[in-house]
This record gives sequence, C-alpha cells and structure tokens, in this order.
Amino acid sequence: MGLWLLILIPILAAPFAWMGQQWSHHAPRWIAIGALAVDCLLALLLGSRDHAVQASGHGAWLVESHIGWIPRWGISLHLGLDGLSFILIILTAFIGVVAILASWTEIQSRIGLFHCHVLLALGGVIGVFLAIDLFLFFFFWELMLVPMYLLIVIWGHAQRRHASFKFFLFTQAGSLVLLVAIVALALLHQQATGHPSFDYADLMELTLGSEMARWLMLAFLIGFLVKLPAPPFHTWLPDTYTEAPTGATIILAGILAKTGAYGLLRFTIPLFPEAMSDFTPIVMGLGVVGILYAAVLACAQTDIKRLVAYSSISHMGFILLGAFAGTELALQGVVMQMVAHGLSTGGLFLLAGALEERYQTREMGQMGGLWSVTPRLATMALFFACASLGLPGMANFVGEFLVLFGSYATQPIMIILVSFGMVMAAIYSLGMMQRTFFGRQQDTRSVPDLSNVAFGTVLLIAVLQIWLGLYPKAVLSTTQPVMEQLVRAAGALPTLSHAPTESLWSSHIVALQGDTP
Amino acid sequence: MISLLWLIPVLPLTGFLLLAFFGGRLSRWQIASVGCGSVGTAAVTTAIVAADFFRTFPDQESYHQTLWNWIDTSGMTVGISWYLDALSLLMVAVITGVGFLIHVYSAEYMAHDDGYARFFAYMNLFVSAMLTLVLADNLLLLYLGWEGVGLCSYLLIGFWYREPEYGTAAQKAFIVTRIGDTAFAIGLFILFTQFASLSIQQVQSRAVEAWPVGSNLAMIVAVLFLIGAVGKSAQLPLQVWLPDAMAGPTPVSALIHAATMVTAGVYLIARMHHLFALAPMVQEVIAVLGLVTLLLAASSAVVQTDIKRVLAYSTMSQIGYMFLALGVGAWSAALFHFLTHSCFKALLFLAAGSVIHSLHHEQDIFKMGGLRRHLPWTFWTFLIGAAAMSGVPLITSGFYSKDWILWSVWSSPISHRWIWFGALFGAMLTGLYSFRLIFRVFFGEVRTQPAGEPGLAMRGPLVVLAFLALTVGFLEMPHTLGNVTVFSDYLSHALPTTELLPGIDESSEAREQLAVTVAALLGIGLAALLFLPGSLFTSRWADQSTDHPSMTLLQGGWGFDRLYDRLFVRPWFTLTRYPHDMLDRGYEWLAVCGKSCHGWMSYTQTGHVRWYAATIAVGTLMLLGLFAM
Amino acid sequence: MLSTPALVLAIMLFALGLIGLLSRRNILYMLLSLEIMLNAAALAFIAGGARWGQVDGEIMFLFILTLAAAEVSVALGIVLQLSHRFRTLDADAFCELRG
Amino acid sequence: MEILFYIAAAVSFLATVRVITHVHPVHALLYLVVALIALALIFYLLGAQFAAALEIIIYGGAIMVLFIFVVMLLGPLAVEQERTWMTPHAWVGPSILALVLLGEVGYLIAAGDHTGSVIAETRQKGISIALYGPYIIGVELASMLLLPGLIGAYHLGRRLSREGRGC
Repeated sequence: MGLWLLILIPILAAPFAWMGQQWSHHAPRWIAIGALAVDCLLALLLGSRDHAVQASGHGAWLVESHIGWIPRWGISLHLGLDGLSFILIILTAFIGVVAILASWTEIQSRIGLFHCHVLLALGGVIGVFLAIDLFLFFFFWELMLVPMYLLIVIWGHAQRRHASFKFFLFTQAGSLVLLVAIVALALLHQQATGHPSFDYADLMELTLGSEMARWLMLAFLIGFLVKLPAPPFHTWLPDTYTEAPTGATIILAGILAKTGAYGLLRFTIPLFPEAMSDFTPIVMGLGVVGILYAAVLACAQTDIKRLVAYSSISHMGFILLGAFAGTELALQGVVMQMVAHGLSTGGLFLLAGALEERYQTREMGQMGGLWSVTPRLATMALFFACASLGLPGMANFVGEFLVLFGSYATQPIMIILVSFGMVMAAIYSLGMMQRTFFGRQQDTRSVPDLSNVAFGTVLLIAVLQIWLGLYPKAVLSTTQPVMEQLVRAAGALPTLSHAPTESLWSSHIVALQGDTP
Repeated sequence: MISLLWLIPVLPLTGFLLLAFFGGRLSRWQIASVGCGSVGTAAVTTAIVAADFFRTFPDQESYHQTLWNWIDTSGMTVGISWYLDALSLLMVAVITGVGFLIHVYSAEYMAHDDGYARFFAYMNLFVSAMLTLVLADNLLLLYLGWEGVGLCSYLLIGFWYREPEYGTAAQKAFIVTRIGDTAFAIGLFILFTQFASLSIQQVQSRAVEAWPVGSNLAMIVAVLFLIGAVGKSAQLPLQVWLPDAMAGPTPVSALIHAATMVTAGVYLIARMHHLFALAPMVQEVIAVLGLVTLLLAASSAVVQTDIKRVLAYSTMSQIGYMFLALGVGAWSAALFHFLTHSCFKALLFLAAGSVIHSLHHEQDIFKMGGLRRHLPWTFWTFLIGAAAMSGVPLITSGFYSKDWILWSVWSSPISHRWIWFGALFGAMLTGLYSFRLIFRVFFGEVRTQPAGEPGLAMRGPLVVLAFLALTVGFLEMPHTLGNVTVFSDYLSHALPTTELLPGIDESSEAREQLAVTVAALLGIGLAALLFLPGSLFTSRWADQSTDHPSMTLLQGGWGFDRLYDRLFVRPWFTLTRYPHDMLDRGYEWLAVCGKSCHGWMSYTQTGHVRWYAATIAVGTLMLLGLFAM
Repeated sequence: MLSTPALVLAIMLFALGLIGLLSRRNILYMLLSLEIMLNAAALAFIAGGARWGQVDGEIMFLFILTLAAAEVSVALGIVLQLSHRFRTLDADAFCELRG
Repeated sequence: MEILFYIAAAVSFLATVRVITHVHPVHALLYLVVALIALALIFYLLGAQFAAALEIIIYGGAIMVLFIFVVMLLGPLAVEQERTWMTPHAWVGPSILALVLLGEVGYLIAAGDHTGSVIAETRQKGISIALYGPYIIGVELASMLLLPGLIGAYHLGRRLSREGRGC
C-alpha cells in the first residue's frame, strides 16, 4: 500500500493545492512542497527498510504491490520498487520541490492551478517509475504528459503555443508507437499462453521470434528515445525548454527526460536482449552523435536557455551510450548521470530563468558583466557551468566518467570521439559564463540578486552535486543489485562483456607473457 | 604525526570555503589572514609531516592514507587517498612553501582590488587542487586535481572579468589545456580497461609486468599522457595559451603559471616514469619536444616588449629544459630544475609585479628604465632571479640544475649530441633575454616615474625567494664541484637514477660544464652589448623596429596562434555560426507540408450544408455500390 | 404483400427528400426535406416489420419519431438564430464554418 | 385494399413533390401535412395502427405546428409573401389530395373491416413489451436525446430574445 501512497499523495494533494489559492498566495506552494516532502520521506522509509529481496519473477523488488484490475485482459495494478526506481523517485520529489521553489516569484497568475498541474505531473512520473504492469505504465506515461502540456501552454513565454504543440506532437507520437508495441506484446503473450498479459514478469518470459522482437524493440526504443531525447527525435526539446516557465523546464529536464532513460533500462533492454545486440552499435552511435551534435549546437546558441537545452541533450547522450554499453560499470554511470544531470540542468535552468525574469531577455548578447550586479547568481552559474563541463568532484563527472570507463572496453573509437565532446562542453559552458557574467556590462539596469529562497535552493543542489561527486556510493550502492541483474538479463548479448576484473586481468597477463619471448 | 597528511590539501580548501561564503562580510585584514593563514598552516603541516616522514624514511619509502572510497562499484575501486613519497613530498613542499610566500605577497599587491576575497578564495582553491594533484594515490584523483588547477587557472586569468580580452585569454587557457586533459582521460580509460585499476603504483607495476618495452599499448598510453602533460605545461604544440595567460594578476602568474601548475606535466611524467620507460620512442619525443619548445620560447622571449610575456616565454623555455631532462631519463635532474625554477621564476614574477605595481600597471619594458636606484630591493632580487635563470655559475641555483640537465643530455645513452648543442644554445638565449630585461628595466634613464618601493609584505617574500634562488642549488653539486648529492639521493627512492653512457669520465664533465658556463656568460655579455644603455650597439637596437616580418613572427611566438586560428578557430566559428538545428528544419518542413495539405483539403470545407449533404449522399452511394459488388 | 410496393414508395420518397435537400437553398425547405427523408426511412421500417410480422419495425419508428422531434426542435431554434443574425434563410449564406 | 394503398401512395408522392417544388413555405407545409397523413394511412394499411396514429398526432400535429410557428416567427423575412399565402390555389391542391384520403378512410370505415383493432391490441402489447424489454436502452437513449433537444431549443430561443432586446 505504501507504493500506492507514493503515487496518490501528490495526485490527491493536487486539488487541495488548487483550492489553496483562496486562502493565500503561498498556500498552494506550501501544500505542494509538503506533499512532495512527505512523499520523499515515505520513499526513504520504504526504500531503506531492511527488506528481504523478493525473488518474484525477474524483479528484485524491495517492495511490491499487486492488485488485480482487469483480469480478462491480464491487466493488474502491479507496482514494484527497486533500487533504480527508489533513486529516481527521490530525485523526482527533490526536483519537484526545486521546481516549486524556482517558480516562487515567477508564477503570479493562477498559482493554485500551476501547483495542481505540477503535482499531477509528478504523480504521473512517480507512477511511471513504479509501474511494472505495462498497461499501468502506459497509463502513467500519459498521465504525466497532459499537465506538462498545460503548464507550458498556460504559463509559458511568447512562443508557448508553438512549443507546447511541438512537445505534445513529438511525445504523443512516441507514446503511440510505444502503445502499439505494448498491446502487441500482450497479444503475443495471448498467442503463446492463451491469455493476454501486460505484466512485466510474464512478458520477460515470453520468447519472441527474432523478426517480431526486432520490430517491437524498435518501437520501444523510439518511444523512449523521443522522451530522452536522442537525435533525431530531439528537436522538440530546445523549443519546449525555452518557452516553458522555469518550474516546468526544471521538471522537464530534471525528471521527464529520465523517464525515457528509465524506460530503456527497465523495459527495452531486459525485454529484448537478443534483438538489442544488433542495434547496440547503432544506438550507441546515436548517443555519440547526440553528444557531439548537441554540443556543437550549444556552442552556436545566443539564447541562454537554448544553450542549456542543447547542453542537456548532449549530456543525455551519455545515458544512451552507457545504457547500451552492456557493462555494469557503464550502467552505474548511467544512473549517476541521470541523477547528476537532473541536479545540474535543474540548477542551470533555475539560474537562466532567474536571469530572464530580471532582464526580460534570454539573449546573451544583451547581458555581460553581470558578475558585479548579481554576484550570487554569477557564482552559482559558475558552479553549474563547471558541473556541466564535467569538472571532477561533481556528480556529473562521476556519471560521465563511469559511462566512459565502462564503455571503453566495447567501443573504444566511440569513446575517443565522445572525448571531443568534453572539450566542446568546456567551450560552451565557459562561453556562456563569458557572455553573461564576464566582460563589459551591456545592460546597466540594477537588478536584484538571487532571492534568499532561490539562493538556498541552488545552494542545496550544489551541495548535493558535490556530495554525490565525492561520495557517489550513496546512489551507486543502492542501484548496484539492479544493474547486476540487468547485465545478467542482457547477458545473452555476444558483444557485451563485464567490466574488467582481477581474474580477467591476470588471464590477460598470462596471454601476453605467452606471446613475448 | 604523518597521519596529518590529509590536512594539507584540506586546509587551503577550508580557507576557500570560508572566503567563498563569508568573504563579503570579512575585513581585508581578515581575508588576508584567512587566505595566507590556510596556506601557511598547510606549509607548517607539511613540515610536520615531512619530519615524521624522514624519521622512518629510507625504510618506509611511501606513506599511504585513504580517507574514504570515492567510487567503489562494479569492479572499479577508487579512493580519496593520498600517497606520500619523496617525489610528492618535494612537490608539496614547493607548493605550500612558495605558495605561502606568494600569498603573503598578494596580501599587499592586491590590497586595493575590489575582488580581494574572491582572489584569495581562488588562490586557496588552487593550492588545494594542486596539492590534491601531487598527493593523489590514483589517477582519477590526480585528474581531479588536474582539472581543478585548470579551473582555478581559468578563474584567475580572467580575474579582472570586465576586460573581454582577459576573458578570452582565460577561455583559451582552459580549452587548450582541456584538449590535453581529454587525451589524458583517454589514457586513463585504456589503463583501466587493461589493468582494472587506477592506482598509480598498481597500474605501473602491472604495466611493467604485462607490457614489453616498446609495446603498442604502452606507446599509445604514454603518448596520451604526454599530450596531457604538454597541455598543462605549455609545451609544443599546446603552448599557445601561456603567454596570453599573463592577463591574470601577477601573483597568479608567479604561483600558477610559473612555479606550480605548469610543472604539473613534469610531475605527471615523472610520476608515471615506469610507464614512460616502457615507451622509449615517446621519451625521445619528449626530449625533442622539450628542446624545440625551449628554443622557440627562448627566441620569442628575446623580442617581447611586455615584461610578463618575457617571463611567460622564459617559463615555457625552462619547462622545456625539464621536459628535455625527462626525455633523456634524467628524472631527478628535471625535478631539481623544477625546484630551482619555482624559486627563481616565482621570484622574477614577484619582482616584476613589484615593478608593475610601482609603475601603476605599466608592463611595457620600453616605457621602463633606470629603476635601479628607485627600487633597490626589487632590483637586487630581480637581478638574483635573472642570474639564477641564466645560470650564472657557482653562486646561483639555476646553474646547478641546468648544468645537471645538460650533463645528463650529454651523457645519456638515449640522447643525441645535437640535442645537447640545441640546449646549450638555449642556455645562451636564456642569458640574453634575462639580462635584456635587467638592462631595459633597471638601467638607463627613467621613462616612467615609479611610485616607490613596495611594503614589507611584498619585500619579505622577495628576499626569501632570492635567498632560496641562490642556495637551493647547493643541494646537488656535480662531482667536479664538491659532489653534493643530497637531492638525487633523496629522490632516488622515488625515481630511478640517471643512466650514463659507458666511458664517460669527470674530465668530459668539466669540459661540458665549461661550455655551459661560457654559453650563459656569452648570453649575458651579448645582452650587455645590445641592451645596456651606453654600450656599443644599444643606439642601433634601442628603437627596435617591431614591424619587421621576422620580428613579428618571433613576437607572436612563431605564428602558432595564427596557424591555429586558421586551422581550428575559424573553421569552428564557421561551424557554430548558425544556431539552427538542421534536423529541426526537417521536422519544420514536415509541418509546412502538413499545413499546405491541410489548406488544400480545407477547400472541400465550403461551409455549405448542401455540399456536405451531397458528399454524404455520394459517399453512401459509393459504399452501397461497394457492398453491391 | 404490400411491403414491396411500400419499400419502393419509401425509396421514392427518400429520393425526393434528398433531391429537395440538395436543390433547395432555403434552410426551411431543407429541414422539410429532412423530415421527408426521415419519414421515408420510417416507412421502410414499418414495411419491414409488416413483412416479417414483428414489432421491431414499429419500435424503430418510435425512435425515429423521437429523433425527429428532438432534431426539429433544435434545428428550428438554430434556424431562428441564423435568420436573426443573417437576415436571410439562404443556407449558403451560413458558411462561416468553411475551411 | 391494394388499390387503397396505391392511391395513398400516389397522394403522398404527389404531395411530397409539391413540398420540394413549392416556393411558399406555408404551402409546402400544407402539402407535407397531406403527405404525412397519406403515410399514416399507408401505415394503417400495413397493419401498424399505433404508428399511424402517432404519425398523425406527433408528426402531422406537433412537429408541423412547430414549423408553422417558426414560419410565423420568421415573419419579417416573409412578410411580403404573407398576402400571396392565402390565395385560393394555395389550399386547392392540398384540399383535393386530402379529400382523396378522406374518401379512402370513409371507404375503410364503410367496408367495416374491424378485425384490425383486435390485431392492433395484441400488437400493441408486443410493442410495449419489446420497448421496455430488449429495447430499454434505446428508450433511455431516446430520452437522453430529447432532453438536449429541449434544453437546446430553450437555450437557442432564449438567446434570441435577449439579443433581440439588446438590439
């Protein structure tokens, strides 16, 4: 029941947040923060209890909840919490609070409705991270989309209609493909066993014809790649991130993008291990292209939010790269990167939004020399620029480097290419700092520095960045069993090998010594 | 007491945190005491740790301390752990010692700057990162320090952020070194994939076991590490950032771009010497790179007009000597030159800063002159520094270190004679450009009136450094002159001793030393001839025509900037000129298509009810017809 | 026995209604034509019911009657609105919904 | 019997033709009423007496009255036609056709065939049972259809009156 509470708390709090507007301006905000905080605590409680790992089917679920729903179609209310979803739910609640704090001054109209939508979207996201019945998963997948759309179209900036429409079209198209594949899987299960099933564990045991598996895998892949996003499906992202209100952008970049990555890890890879093997180099190639292409475009931007948006695409490329590298190390890196990216882009968008709020422009050409005007903002921007360029000691570095270390064994050439992305990351991050905060001051208006609320928020993210950068174990040890299992599940792949181990090393030595005279 | 080791990098870090969070609320005096105090206590801690280390030294060659496991997952174990041996202790001592002196100096030098707290915060962060770099037990932690010092270098070069050119210089420094860092990172990937470890000692011992000398992988990794080192240490071909880096405040140039950070490459190669020993061809490349860099930089230094740029090029040139030494396997000689260099180059920069300070931020040496009488302290200390850099024999440290390098080049089995001649020519050029500065700045008539000698906080470090620049050399003296081997004995526990060619004897060493002495004195003499006011050629060379093509080439550091501009920078800007996403164009096109289709279809929507009724009827008829068939 | 000619009549009436619907521009006539068509359909149901001796045809008639009543009440309301707004009964004038 | 059917069919056909060809709405309405009555007769002949009665009461009565009301409400639009509406040939045609139908009904009464009423009674029961048995959903739907019809008519009419006042 605890799992249901995780989903229901934000959803049930949503109408109260709406109504709260009648009482005071801040009531919706506090209701939303309270709901998310309770959610976060509950998740911590559920995740940290000493559970005996239930070996039901293929999931090593810490907590599981199974209620029948529509037995005729094999649909049940099946939720499961494991290390991966645990981490992501904590992240969701945290980023949600950050998004609300970031909108503290920006959102002044229809405050109640805004927070209602935020809570609904987050409830949907948590549902996505928990559902292990594919039908239920899809339900939540759609549930999180509609409030997001409304958030953009009601509170967005000048081009919001275009952006929200694009966002909706892309994500809906992806969802449609996903839906078709999910239904097809259930029907195939019916063919094989006589009754349809949407259950994760049942579908894992399903053996598919290679042709069929390939098509279904492609559908799952595309559905999640759109959300991630990876090229060539990424073009909705810059428009959307730019036009959405800051809070919504933080949720989009910090959490929604993770649902795509989560889908890849949870469904695409374990459900179709054989079919993936052919596609692994292509998908990893997409990751590489994404990293480099988006980095080049980020360097070309003059709009600060678009720059951050492209950098965000570039960072998501690491997730794609690591997810399909097939080594446990790379997968651990992916998890780390998911968390780190959520924190760093969340922070960057918060700051970019604060700049936009102050100067009513996003053009970096009209800024410059703001260090002396807004020192707090500038310092924090510098911090997050460093995080984004992968400075060691920050969580992003751990994520990126684990991915690179883990993938080098299988794809050395790609990793070398990706390394150029690291140089480009330096170029665009520092370029952003230079054009915005350094140099001569273009706009001599005096604007207020970061408010205490916003500064505290950013500082909190920064502390988390450093903490996870120096002590990533907090995340990694939680997800390690999940990733071990994932590698085992995908172990059928011929191209994949485990991270080098002591024994592997010594055999290597023996082989080499055999060669040398 | 040796367990206090972890405090050494943590103390400056604490200073940084204090200044970063409370810098705005502290008075200048408090800021300076936090900034200098943190580094000073780190220096004291170093002394305590060193004392403890030496107590057990030859028996226990290294000390290992793990604070916590940084990354420990899926076959990768990397700790936040320190490794102290003779090499890292030397580095730590230089960093904290020289660093402390420079901090004290800055307390006065930067006294009137707005960003006082910011400056000390960055400086403390730098010291912390640099200490992490040299104390790191594993390559990943080393990389952390490596990138950390890069960041601090960036921040400090662009310290006066209102000047766009300074910002450009800062970005250039970071990006160029990042290219090297990236190669370094790839090297890490290869090593980890091969040996499942990142511990420096473990990796090297496994590499020695697994890779035969000259094996491909060893070469590749060595080359990648070399690129990293070259980037950090401003050697060819990634040297272009260092002259521009002089945009930062002068103490920054002294600490980062002379004494410590730029020598990180030297440290890296020395640290990974087992690996480099497996790749002799790469070692040769190192030697040649060092030689070429030292010659190019020295020749450029001769014609610079900006006092700090002269020193920047001289730094490149001196680090070229260190690389040369590393290349011929004279590990200890390279480190010895590092030690003397950080003393005399820090001294030179600080003295130059003193000059600049008193001339109201005038840096053009053609607008200086005759400062000898006005700034006696500065003059004498600068003179000592310049003498040490040129290698004035017997009394300066620079002589002993440079002589040791040249002797190693001469006697090493993996060197060539022409390299030695090149290096000798470089020594001559060193004397030339060092004393050109002296004669231009301190002799002749006064062109800009100085404000007067700086205060105690600036003079003190100058004097201490001048003393060190003279005396540090006595730690190691050749056979022919006293045969003191304190330094090489000490380092022999961390680095292999230099191999000598068979059949080399003391007489040839004496001859070689004579050549070095002559070269250095020749350079000084030439400088006196050309630049000393009142001498023979001065009038002809005084109004040095700077528009001569060869002169511009030399002044621009042999045109590397322009070359890279053509090769990389401009194509890159062309590539990033359009902020539009080409893929997005595809989708937009799709949208336009859809729109026009929709427009076309909407012509059928006439709004006439009868038309709709008719189409329904026709449609029904067609359907009926279909069923009928 | 009478159902076949009744069906023929139904078809003829339906066709007439359709012709009226398509040829008249006056919205009122179009509504009348619609009524004719509905009646034709009702006739067809009744004839069918009579042919098979079942009550379903008449029940369908009842539904059609209900439908017609509802339709007419709303449609005439719309006609009143339109005529009020456009001052004409020309159906082709009411084409604001065109694409 | 058959001849009665054919005559009624002819009447309804001719009346319908006049409905769609006539230029005056009131005339057309008159013809439509005639056509509906003829249809009612045909229903009766086909054995659907209840339907025939409803056809006359609801269609020929209620719905057509609605139409008439509307035509009258549209007064200003058709005011110049007002005079021509009441010319003799306006009601001559419908009258003739109606007389034909009257004759038919008279003949039916005179023929004294009353067996139909007995059949009608049993049929009626069948209809009712079916209507509230298997077709209950349909009845519900019909009621749901009528309610919006009611609301729609009320709403549209109300808007008109308010706007009218506004003008």
